[in-house]
Amino acid sequence: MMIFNPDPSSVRQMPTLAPDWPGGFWWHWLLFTVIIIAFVLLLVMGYIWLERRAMGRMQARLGPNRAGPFGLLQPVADALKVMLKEDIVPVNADKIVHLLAPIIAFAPVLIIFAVVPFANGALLADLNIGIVFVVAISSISTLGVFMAGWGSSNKYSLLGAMRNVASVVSYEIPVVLSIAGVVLITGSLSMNQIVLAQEIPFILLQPLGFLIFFIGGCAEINRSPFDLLEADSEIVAGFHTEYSGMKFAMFYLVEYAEALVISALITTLFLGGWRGPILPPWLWFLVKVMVVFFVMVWTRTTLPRVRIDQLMALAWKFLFPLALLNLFITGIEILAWPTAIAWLIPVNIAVMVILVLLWSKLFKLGWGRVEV
Amino acid sequence: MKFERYGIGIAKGLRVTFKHLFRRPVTVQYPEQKLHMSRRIRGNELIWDKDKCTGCATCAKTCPQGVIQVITSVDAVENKYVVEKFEVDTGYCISCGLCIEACPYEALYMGYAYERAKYRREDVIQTNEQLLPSADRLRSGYMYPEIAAQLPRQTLLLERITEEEE
Amino acid sequence: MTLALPVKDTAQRIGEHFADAVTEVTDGAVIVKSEALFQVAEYLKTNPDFDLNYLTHITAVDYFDYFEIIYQLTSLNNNHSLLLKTRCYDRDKPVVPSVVGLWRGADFQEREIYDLMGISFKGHPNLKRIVMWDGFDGHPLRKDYL
Amino acid sequence: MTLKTEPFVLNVGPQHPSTHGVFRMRATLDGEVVVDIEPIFGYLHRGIEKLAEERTYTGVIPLTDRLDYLSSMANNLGYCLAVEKLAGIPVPERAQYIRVIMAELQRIASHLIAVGAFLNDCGAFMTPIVYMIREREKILDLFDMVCGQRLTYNYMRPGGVSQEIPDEFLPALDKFLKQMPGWIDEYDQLLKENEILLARSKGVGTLSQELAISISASGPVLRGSGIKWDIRRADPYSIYERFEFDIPTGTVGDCYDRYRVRVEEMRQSLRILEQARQQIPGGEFRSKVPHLIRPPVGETYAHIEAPKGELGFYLVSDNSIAPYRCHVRAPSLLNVTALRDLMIGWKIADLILIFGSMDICMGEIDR
Repeated sequence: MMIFNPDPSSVRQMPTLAPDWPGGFWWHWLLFTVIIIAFVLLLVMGYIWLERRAMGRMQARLGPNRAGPFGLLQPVADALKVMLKEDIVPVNADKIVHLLAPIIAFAPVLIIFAVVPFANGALLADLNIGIVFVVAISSISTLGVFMAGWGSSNKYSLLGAMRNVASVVSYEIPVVLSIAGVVLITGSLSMNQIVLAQEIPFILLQPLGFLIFFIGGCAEINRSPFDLLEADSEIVAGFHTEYSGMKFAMFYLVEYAEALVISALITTLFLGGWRGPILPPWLWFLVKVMVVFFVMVWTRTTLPRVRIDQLMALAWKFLFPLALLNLFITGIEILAWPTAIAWLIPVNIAVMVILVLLWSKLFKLGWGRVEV
Repeated sequence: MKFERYGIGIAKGLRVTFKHLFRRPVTVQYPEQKLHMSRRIRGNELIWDKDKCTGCATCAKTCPQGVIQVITSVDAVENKYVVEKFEVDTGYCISCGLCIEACPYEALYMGYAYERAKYRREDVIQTNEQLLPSADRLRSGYMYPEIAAQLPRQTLLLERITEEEE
Repeated sequence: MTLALPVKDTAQRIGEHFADAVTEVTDGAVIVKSEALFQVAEYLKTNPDFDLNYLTHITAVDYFDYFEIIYQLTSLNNNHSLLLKTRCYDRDKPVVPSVVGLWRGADFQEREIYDLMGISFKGHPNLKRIVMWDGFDGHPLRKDYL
Repeated sequence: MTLKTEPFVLNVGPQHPSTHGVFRMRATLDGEVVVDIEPIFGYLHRGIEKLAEERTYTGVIPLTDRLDYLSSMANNLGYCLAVEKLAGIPVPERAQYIRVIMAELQRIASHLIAVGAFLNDCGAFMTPIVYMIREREKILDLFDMVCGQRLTYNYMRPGGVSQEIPDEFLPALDKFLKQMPGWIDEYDQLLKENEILLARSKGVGTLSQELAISISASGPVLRGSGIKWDIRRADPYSIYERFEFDIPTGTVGDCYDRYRVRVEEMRQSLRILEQARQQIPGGEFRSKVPHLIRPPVGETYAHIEAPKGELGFYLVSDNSIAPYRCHVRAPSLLNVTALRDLMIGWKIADLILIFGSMDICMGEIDR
């Protein structure tokens, strides 16, 4: 076992096309576009079903069980219903912004999957800056959400959109820093290389990084306990209060597609992507993605929501310093012991526990009241 | 506020929800699966016993909503009242059961059925024959323990859950 | 048991401080002049013997000839209570001093009485209708409102 | 450079997911911070006090069901006590016990909803409230068995209760008493020590003792501020002086304290229920009362410790079959008086939370 030492030649080449594919680049492009769209749409349906069923069972309910076996067709029924609904645009809304918002929110989520490997080399574009690409693109959705909040001319929407912008801006930093740890170990920014490097899943080598990425990722895609932008008990439905019909469906899709992105990224970066014994790689990928999502559903069922200032405090006072420290420690480890790795696992886990406990002692969320 | 408990509270909560994943859900799938209602259910209809009714209109006087209308005429031969019209506007009825309690001749009953939604407003007003008991208009045991004894035992959520766990 | 304060003694003590404030002593209640209400209430609240710091409720009754406004006062420390009443004989423009300055809990109750009974409270900071809408005609809880 | 900002008005309610009915708050916000707030009611005003003047003394009982529709039994009890006090009606021993059992079961049911809704307002997505409603359902089953309804019970009458409890009631109650403590413990595990809940609710919406007394707060809101005042102890009605129970109080008066007080009160209610179950005697369930009650001329005020606070009925009689005046001292109406003081300066998320911790029932506020 050793830290993946990338071959310089393999890093320099731009493997955007699968060289041995008949027809070359265009076939590859077409095939993967179809695969990605199908994958996203189907898995989003699966996610919706999983979330509603799992949540139902955790709440001593049944969850949807009418449409199809085990209610599997419930998302299809929902989609049909939502498409037949009246499309309402508020009178005072900024119409163009209002209409564009769901599209702008949805497109980047699809694009991200261009660099997510489903098996060895099975990805649309193996960019050598893959992870940077993901980070860059994933923030664009926020623009769509903000447009929705602004264009609806509804105060609840605006509040939700502002919350989203604030949270994404702050959570981007710890998330990127935690990714940097992974990149340091791998020595490559390419997603495919990152997976290839995971003889041992990086969750063991980078436990703290995983924790930060998971929390930060949940916050970025606004999963509970950070679902402030559509906090239904506070601001009704947040940014999509005024949306109905297909436009609402787009936002609904974005919500779950983003969850899919984060779980796919966690799988790729920390859980060894498609790697695994016996089962075919794509199945491993699916299973891991589902497991990650189940944890998200689980936390959503249990945890209350944090407040906006606590959300910010958590990002800047808790995750950011820890992410910096994590990066620092990883750098030292890689410099000092580039080959030894097995004994680093317990050390890393111990370091994580100590740091988290220490920070829990030091960290203070602050006082919420403002004098007015 | 500090995270002094290092997330133990969160972990405890997660344990509870995870435990529930393996418990039997309490959902009742209504149209297919029906539970036995209370023996004293105050269903949404009134049942009137024409033979016992003397037309004293105590029920009409007691009704807080004033939904019972009784019109009687005098039968001079037998020296009693004859009920010509007994009308209940169940649309305004709040199912309080005070009329049943008030009736001195045990001629009024609450209905046992609860699926008595009507499509038309005029159907809601029930008169004379519509109020009589029949096979699908069972009487509830509200204020009548002897009727209650004949009705099936009420399904209790309390018992449903424990029985399944044992 | 919450002790009901003996009305005679209480009325006497009020009378010592505020001459002719007490107009009548009924079975269980002290009736004071509406002009002196605020001073009497303040005395009852601040005097340590009474210490009636808790305003249980306010209500008003329409007796056609007059309105009776009822203050149920309780002392949480001494666990005794007193029924204080005042009467208002003007039917067109009944005015009673507000006690919001003493007990904040009177706020919504006085607004409610103003809304439903039509008695205005002098000195209330925000006297407007509470359950009926603005511009509603009449005061529903009056006996002559049909 | 300073940015010029101006506050904006946000209408929270009457249709809002967490205003517990048709409550409306006109909140002035500066960004997320609440600058000013004005509560507006009246959307559920049915004029119950006026309606009561036209109904017989017994006919008012269904109206009291609809006051605080989450604790109808307690409302029935309060009203019946007032009528009994006014007309001097004796209540048989057994009826007293049945009443206490019903009132305490109702307290648990109401607090379950209060706690569940509060945790739901915190953002714990549906889970606590679904669990709590499941437990409440068991209590509603018991009520259903006794009086045939699940929400508007109309069970108690001046001079007792309307019907004898059925034979299967007491065994079912035993089963409930056996199960319930375990469930309460489990729900405590769910969120009691949760860091996020603590961060959200500790120190938020602190109601000081002076303010609590000044606004005539009652029930868990008053006790959450640390004042040991419970009508069951201070002015025992019915047969409450026979039971042993503690009065749980908070320390600071924040949302968390109010939540804990409610949970502890459920435990105390279970204690009372156990004792009442053991002591319940045989005998009549209702004393002989004329069909139309005509109390002598006079007035009376009877109050009980309802789940939401001190529920009082002020009845004036003119020796007719209907009350001359029936005033309801609604705990919710008085508890919301402090909303403005508690909410100013907090974020909009806290606004919902503080409101949730007050446990308000619109049927009672508007009447």
